[in-house]
Amino acid sequence: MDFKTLVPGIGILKGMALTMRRMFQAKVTVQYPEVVQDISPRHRGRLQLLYDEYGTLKCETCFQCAAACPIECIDMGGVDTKSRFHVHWGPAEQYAERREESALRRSGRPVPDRTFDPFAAIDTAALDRILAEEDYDPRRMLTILERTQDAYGSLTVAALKHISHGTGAWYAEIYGTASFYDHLRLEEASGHVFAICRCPACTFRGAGRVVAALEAALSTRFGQASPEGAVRLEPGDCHGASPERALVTLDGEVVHDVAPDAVARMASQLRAAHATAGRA
Amino acid sequence: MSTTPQARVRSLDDPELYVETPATIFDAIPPYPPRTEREAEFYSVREGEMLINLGPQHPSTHGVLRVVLKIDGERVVDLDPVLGYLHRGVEKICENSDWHMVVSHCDPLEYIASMFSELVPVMAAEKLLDVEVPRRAEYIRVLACELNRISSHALFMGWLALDLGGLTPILYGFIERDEIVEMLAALTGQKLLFNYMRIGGVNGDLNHEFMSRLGDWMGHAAQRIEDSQTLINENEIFVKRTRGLGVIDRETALRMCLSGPPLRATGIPYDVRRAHPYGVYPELEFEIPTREEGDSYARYQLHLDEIKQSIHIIDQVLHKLPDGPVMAKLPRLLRPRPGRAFAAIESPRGQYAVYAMSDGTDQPFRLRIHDPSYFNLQSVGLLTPGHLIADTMAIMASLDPIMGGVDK
Amino acid sequence: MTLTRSWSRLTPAGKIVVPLLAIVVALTVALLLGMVTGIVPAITGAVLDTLEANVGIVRFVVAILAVLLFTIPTAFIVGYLELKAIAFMNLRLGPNRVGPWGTLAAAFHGFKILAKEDFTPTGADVPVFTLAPAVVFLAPVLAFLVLPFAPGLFGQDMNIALLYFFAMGGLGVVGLMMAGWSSFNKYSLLGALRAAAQIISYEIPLTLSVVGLILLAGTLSLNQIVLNQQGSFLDWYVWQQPLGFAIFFIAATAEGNRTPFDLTEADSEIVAGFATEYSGMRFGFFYFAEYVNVFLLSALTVVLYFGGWLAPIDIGAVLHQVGLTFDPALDPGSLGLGLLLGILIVPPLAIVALALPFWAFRSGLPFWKALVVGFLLFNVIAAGATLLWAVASFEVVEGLLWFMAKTYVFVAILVWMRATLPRVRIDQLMGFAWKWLLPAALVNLFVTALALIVIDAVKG
Amino acid sequence: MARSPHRPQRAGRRLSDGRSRAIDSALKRRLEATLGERLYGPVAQRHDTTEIRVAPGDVAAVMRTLHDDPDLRFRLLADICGVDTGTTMQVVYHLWSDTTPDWLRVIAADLDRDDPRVPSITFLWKGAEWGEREAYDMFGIVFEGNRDLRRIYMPPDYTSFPLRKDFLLPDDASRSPGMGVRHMEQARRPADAPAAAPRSAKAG
Repeated sequence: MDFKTLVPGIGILKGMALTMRRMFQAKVTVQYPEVVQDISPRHRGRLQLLYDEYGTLKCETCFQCAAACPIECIDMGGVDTKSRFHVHWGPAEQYAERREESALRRSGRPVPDRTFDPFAAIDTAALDRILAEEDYDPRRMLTILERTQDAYGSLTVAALKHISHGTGAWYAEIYGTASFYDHLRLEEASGHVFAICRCPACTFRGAGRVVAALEAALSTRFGQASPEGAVRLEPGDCHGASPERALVTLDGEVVHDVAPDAVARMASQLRAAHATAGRA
Repeated sequence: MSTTPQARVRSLDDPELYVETPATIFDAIPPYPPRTEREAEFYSVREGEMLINLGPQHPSTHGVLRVVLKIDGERVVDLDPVLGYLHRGVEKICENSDWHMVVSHCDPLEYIASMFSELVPVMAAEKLLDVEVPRRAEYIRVLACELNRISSHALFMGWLALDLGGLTPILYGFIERDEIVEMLAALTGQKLLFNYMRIGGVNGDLNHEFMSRLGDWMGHAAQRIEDSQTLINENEIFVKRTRGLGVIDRETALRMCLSGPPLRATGIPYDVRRAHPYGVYPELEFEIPTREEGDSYARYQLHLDEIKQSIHIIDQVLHKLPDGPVMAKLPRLLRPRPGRAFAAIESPRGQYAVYAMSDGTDQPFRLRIHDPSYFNLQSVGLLTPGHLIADTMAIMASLDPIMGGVDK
Repeated sequence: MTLTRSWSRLTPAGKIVVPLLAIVVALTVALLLGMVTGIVPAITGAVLDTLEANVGIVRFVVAILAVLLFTIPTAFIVGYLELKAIAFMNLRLGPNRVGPWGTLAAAFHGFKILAKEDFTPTGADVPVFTLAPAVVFLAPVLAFLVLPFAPGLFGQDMNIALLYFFAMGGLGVVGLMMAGWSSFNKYSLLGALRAAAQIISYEIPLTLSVVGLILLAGTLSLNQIVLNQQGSFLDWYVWQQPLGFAIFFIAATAEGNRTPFDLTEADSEIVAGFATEYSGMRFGFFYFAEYVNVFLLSALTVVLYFGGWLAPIDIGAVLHQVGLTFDPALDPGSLGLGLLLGILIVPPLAIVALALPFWAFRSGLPFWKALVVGFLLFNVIAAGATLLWAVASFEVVEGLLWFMAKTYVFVAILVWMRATLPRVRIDQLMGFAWKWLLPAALVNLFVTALALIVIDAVKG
Repeated sequence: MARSPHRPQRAGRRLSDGRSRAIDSALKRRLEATLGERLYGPVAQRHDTTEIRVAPGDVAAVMRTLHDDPDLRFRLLADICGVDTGTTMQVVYHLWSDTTPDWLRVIAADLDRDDPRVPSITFLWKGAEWGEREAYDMFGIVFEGNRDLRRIYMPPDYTSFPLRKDFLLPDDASRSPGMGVRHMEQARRPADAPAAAPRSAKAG
């Protein structure tokens, strides 16, 4: 180990001298808020929509940029000048759709594990009439969904997609609205239906306990069907008639014995019957 | 002590994986059975040895690299790099995008020298399309690439010093880089991912702002970089820590598929600009600096000489710059004839190549990206065992891997 | 019911002030009652007697408190110096937003860390984990006790001050080991072991290099060592112990984990060494300890080798020769009433006098702004005048100034090294200590002893 | 191969680097001389690359001769990668030698899609280890003789090979139907996932 490399010789001192010299030289920091560094005219970092001198937007949704974008990150939509129909360009909403289909699959319900084949088509004539009457207005989504459910029995994926194209709202949002409300069904209402009114009057009469019992018996949540689809739990409506007991209807006709365990026994009998019928 | 008992193979869906496991049982030993005898031999910990995770979130791995060190006290017994933390599947994405998009997807791979990572797919596409690039565009490409090489080398020297504990060289490195990168921003419009190369030429011609900045930068370039490196060049502590560290001889260098500064540090003058000339490099006169020792210090010194060579090249390019268009006439939709093309260039870290296959449609059939850091990083596993933990930092920094390119 | 209602209507500030007011009123009433009934004077009398009885303990407690309070601003000042100096050497500006030229940056770092959550990792040995920062912080603070800042100004004049000093250095290592071992993290374990190895192996050359000096000074008491270096700067020990000083300074940087040897907290290798798992104020303590250590080691270098609080040249004598006699015995009390008048009249007059030129020449400046400028100027001049007067008249102030000046020169050198030098590897560090510093220290000791014998023989 | 229906390109000169380069016919003759019977097809030469096809079995022997032969001296492995041509698998090596200005592309062609096996060349270039690991990870090509053939990018419990043409990304990536060759990769194979037809089989 020769002496020079270990004892701090010239190298370290030269380095120290340099730092001391640099201590008094001009600094390179740009004091940002006070001093703004000039940006070259060819700078492509500014992503903004340009307005002409009259204040109108220079973009007329010709989709050149969206088409040319190498990483397909531009998602744009526009309405034609007479605001008749809505035009939309952007990466196909596979993410949203795929997420829905996978959400359905993960929710445990038997959904065929198909990857590419499209959803079952529906006859869209009735749906177009509804959309026309609702003026393609995404703000009236709830009424559109209710009328579609009355027309088709349930809100199929095809129906939701058609509504999405018609009103311009995202499929994800429409799916969210549909799955939020209990009285909207996403698949066919098969088998028996328990409808329980949950207005304050009926709740005082014990509707809450009935719903809890039924949810336990059918092992599902309010607004959905039992796993094998035998019995559905639906919201009913007593229109404020404030009867002496909670309004519980089975397939339409009123159930008189409204004690929670009685109703639960009835539900499990129905499921057993459905199971035996299924086997036979 | 043999390997710890392995739990059954667990898929990502397994709810048990998401149960909050107390920190005490976390260990670098993976929860699945060893897949090869090398992995079994690595994860069997003998007496006195300890497995420690270096990364993926660690101050001195250049990006998201995880290295599992098997250490005995401070000495590294064995090391197993784990990649994939930054893997985005760029090759698969490129197979689903057309040839223009491929250039943009390849941009952020070697993001410190993104001019090079754009140039390679462009050259591959041009070979497939048999298009002839105007000479002025070729010269501008060389000019932009050499500028980017200098900024990348300046950063490299700062990082090497930072990994050895010096606080100041990294700042001087960034000052050099910022000056060059602002100049390139005046030319291309961007500072990190330039997106300046086009199939058939370059995006825009030289403008006055770029030329004026280049002019006054050329004046003091070499002197200032030389000046700020005196901080490290003869610094006894720096030399002591890097001289004789991670020595590779010529034979192992070739066997380990090294390329770029690590290969030239062992004395083999392999530089793609001379070995397989592309663009206008045959007409430019420059020589390839090499060293004999092949250790970290030699790799560091090489970068300094290469900066001088690059400045010399830029000088010649500015004198020989021909006039003419900067972009060849090409149809908007590119459908190269079915075929294969292999294009390689000399990036600051080594030989950066793309093997493109076309099947006649507008999307590449297969786009293989050969990144120099991927193959240089391998020799960390060869060089580090036997040294101390502090040396793993020095060796990895001297090999200068960029994780964007390694993980693709 | 009304009390809670009115309490809820109080603003948060009110909720603090009201109870305080109540307590103050209660205390004054109790005091007055006590004074009247003669209980309070009795108690105070007893307390004062006991204090007189053992003045030593009282002095020790007061000294510890003073030292503890003194270290907090020192840490902030050294911290700011480091932030700013390294920035300037890196060709950047460093903190310049918090306070004038960023002077409060380090202070705000301290307070910010106070607000951060200090998180204890699962699996950590909690009692040891929480105690470690306290031990690490106390070691340098206790070591301050024996430093002679100025002629009369020192905590405790022990006759074995230097031994006590190195003992406290050893205590720091215990704290680091506790931190590293208890935070259940491989990186901190490595950091702790490195700290132990480094500080122990550099403690020996540190003490050995000082033994040479002790031979010369003949005493271990730092105060006496400073007094032995009376006279001009040629009588400082650095000229008689140059090799000893070099070894001492290198070993001191290693002792304080400063840059060429900052392996315990090597950011690029073992994340943050022993402090990896620490956050919040606990991490703040480690930071505090490091900066206080820097000040402490530079202060010790100054005391041992550069004559502590002694002036390089005796300015009074020089001025005397030049004829500028300055009679410090200006006793303000002699002015009597004049003093009162002076305090009332002179400042406003001076402020207006200073404001006039600004108001006259700077047309745009409204008069009240000129007054403000005048007021600031007056403050600066007044402070300068009092400082000069204090330096001239009191030995202590002059000594303190010289001591602080020299210490901050060495702090600057340590910061300068931190900005420039890379880190040494652990085995080079060890090799350097055992193969180079230790033999050099022994040689230095041998040569000093030999010189002493020869001089005695010649003189005797 | 069907000529793609697009406007004829402007007839640019042969090579993009400004001057046409004589195709290294000498190299072609040397290759046919040394390798002769092992060549799988004609030596194709286009631009600056000479391409030879080799049967997967004798990749090791061909590489050994290319590496050791004094007047070929292909010392440097420029690239190693896997290719899935829809119908078969291939492993493509690019070599460089100071004796010839061309790149040499060695294609180990016609690997069986369900069980692609190729002898490893780590005995010549230890650096090819990671290249082979990536080819295995992306295509499932097994390199016999590679000491450490395991996944390099994908998580260890990933059961399929992303760059294969029959790879499809179902909802749960780790249950894609691609067949794994190692015992672990056969653990999950959902029965009902349809195997999508490979996109195009043109690039031979």
